[in-house]
Amino acid sequence: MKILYFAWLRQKIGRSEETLDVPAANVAGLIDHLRARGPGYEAAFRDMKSIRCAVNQEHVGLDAKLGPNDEVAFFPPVTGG
Amino acid sequence: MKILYFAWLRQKIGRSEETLDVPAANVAGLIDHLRARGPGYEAAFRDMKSIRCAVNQEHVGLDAKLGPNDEVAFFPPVTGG
Amino acid sequence: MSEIRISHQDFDPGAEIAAISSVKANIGAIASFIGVVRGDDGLAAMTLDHYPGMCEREIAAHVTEAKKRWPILALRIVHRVGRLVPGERIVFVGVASSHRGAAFEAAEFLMDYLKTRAPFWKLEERKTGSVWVEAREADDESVKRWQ
Amino acid sequence: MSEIRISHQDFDPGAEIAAISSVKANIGAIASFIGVVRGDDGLAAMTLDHYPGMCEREIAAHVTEAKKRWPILALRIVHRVGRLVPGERIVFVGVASSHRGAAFEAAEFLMDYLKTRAPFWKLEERKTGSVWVEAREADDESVKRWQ
Repeated sequence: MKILYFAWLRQKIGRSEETLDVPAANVAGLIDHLRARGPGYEAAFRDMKSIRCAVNQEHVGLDAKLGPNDEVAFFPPVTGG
Repeated sequence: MKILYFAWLRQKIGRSEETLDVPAANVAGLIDHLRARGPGYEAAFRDMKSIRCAVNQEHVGLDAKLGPNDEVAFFPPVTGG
Repeated sequence: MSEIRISHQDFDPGAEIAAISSVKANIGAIASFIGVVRGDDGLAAMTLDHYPGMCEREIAAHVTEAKKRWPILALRIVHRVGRLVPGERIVFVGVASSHRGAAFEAAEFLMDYLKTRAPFWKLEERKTGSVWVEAREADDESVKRWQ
Repeated sequence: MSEIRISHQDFDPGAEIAAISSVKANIGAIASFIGVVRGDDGLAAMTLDHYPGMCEREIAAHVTEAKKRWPILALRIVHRVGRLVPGERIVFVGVASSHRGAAFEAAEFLMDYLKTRAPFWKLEERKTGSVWVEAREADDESVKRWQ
């Protein structure tokens, strides 16, 4: 699946997108998997209150199901332009 | 004095301005004098509820005093742009 | 910086906005409005008459009032006179301020004044003939809310 | 006719206004707004991040909402992203309608949304360093009044 990071998540993780083959059934599982990839990921996903997720450009919760061709995005709450 | 006419007063009187030497002490006296100048003037000054007057570009009433170098303007209530 | 211009000539909205956009470092918001002659109710043309000098002074008094109410950094009013046909621009109001609320409100305040109480006289041409528009009631709703 | 454009490039306010001015015969009012980066509070630069595709779709949903509330004849939103320094334009909103009230209100409604809840993330650069702006409270006053 394709994973996108925005704002300070992108900065902490050090990349804006990556394509991973993750055997996670839902968003919470994907986050657990990502946290294990290194200290940048761990720092990015430390405070889950500040993180929002979208699957295929629709806002979802942590229990949202994931498929292999999904586009998953993580970002902080929006701040306006 | 210089006398200006706007909107339908200008159309009824047939001119936009004229310079007259009128021995009128105030606006009401000037209007009496103008009415006597012809049917166009008479028609223009028939309904005084629809006429406003300015002397030297300030709104005034019918009792406003006039001097020989004043600029007097007659016009209907404004309608906005 | 404020300018009031009464003109027979058309104006360039982009040039008017540019003139109020760059005068102060703390400009954050530029609200502008363009009025256009509508032809959808059978209007063939309208002619705006005005009293040169007195017209500008009366509009300037309302600009002064707007500046008392809102922190305006730059302002420009262009109002056309003469004969205008549907599709032609009539009026431009642009207000620059630090914040959007002030810019929007001042522009709307000035437009409500210009459309209802500014010193113009309007002759409308229709198939049925030409008629000088009668003055509206002074308690027009759009003006009353500012009082 | 409505267009939403997210762009790294600057825009020409006059060209944007021209694009919404001449599409329909019954346009009588064009309200527009330009937001500019202010430098008066020590801001050196700001960088706007966005999610291409999702950003446009979310803004489009608010345009749909605005069209339900007001009789909009043409509408254009241009929002810049990337690094912007004080004095640079950030956003353009232009709304054409038959009457000024609808044009002003729809433009202000869209600007309140764009400034407070649109899907952008803002990094501010100051002498003291760079900080990602925290999300404002959802009950921001300027948005609440539309609800």
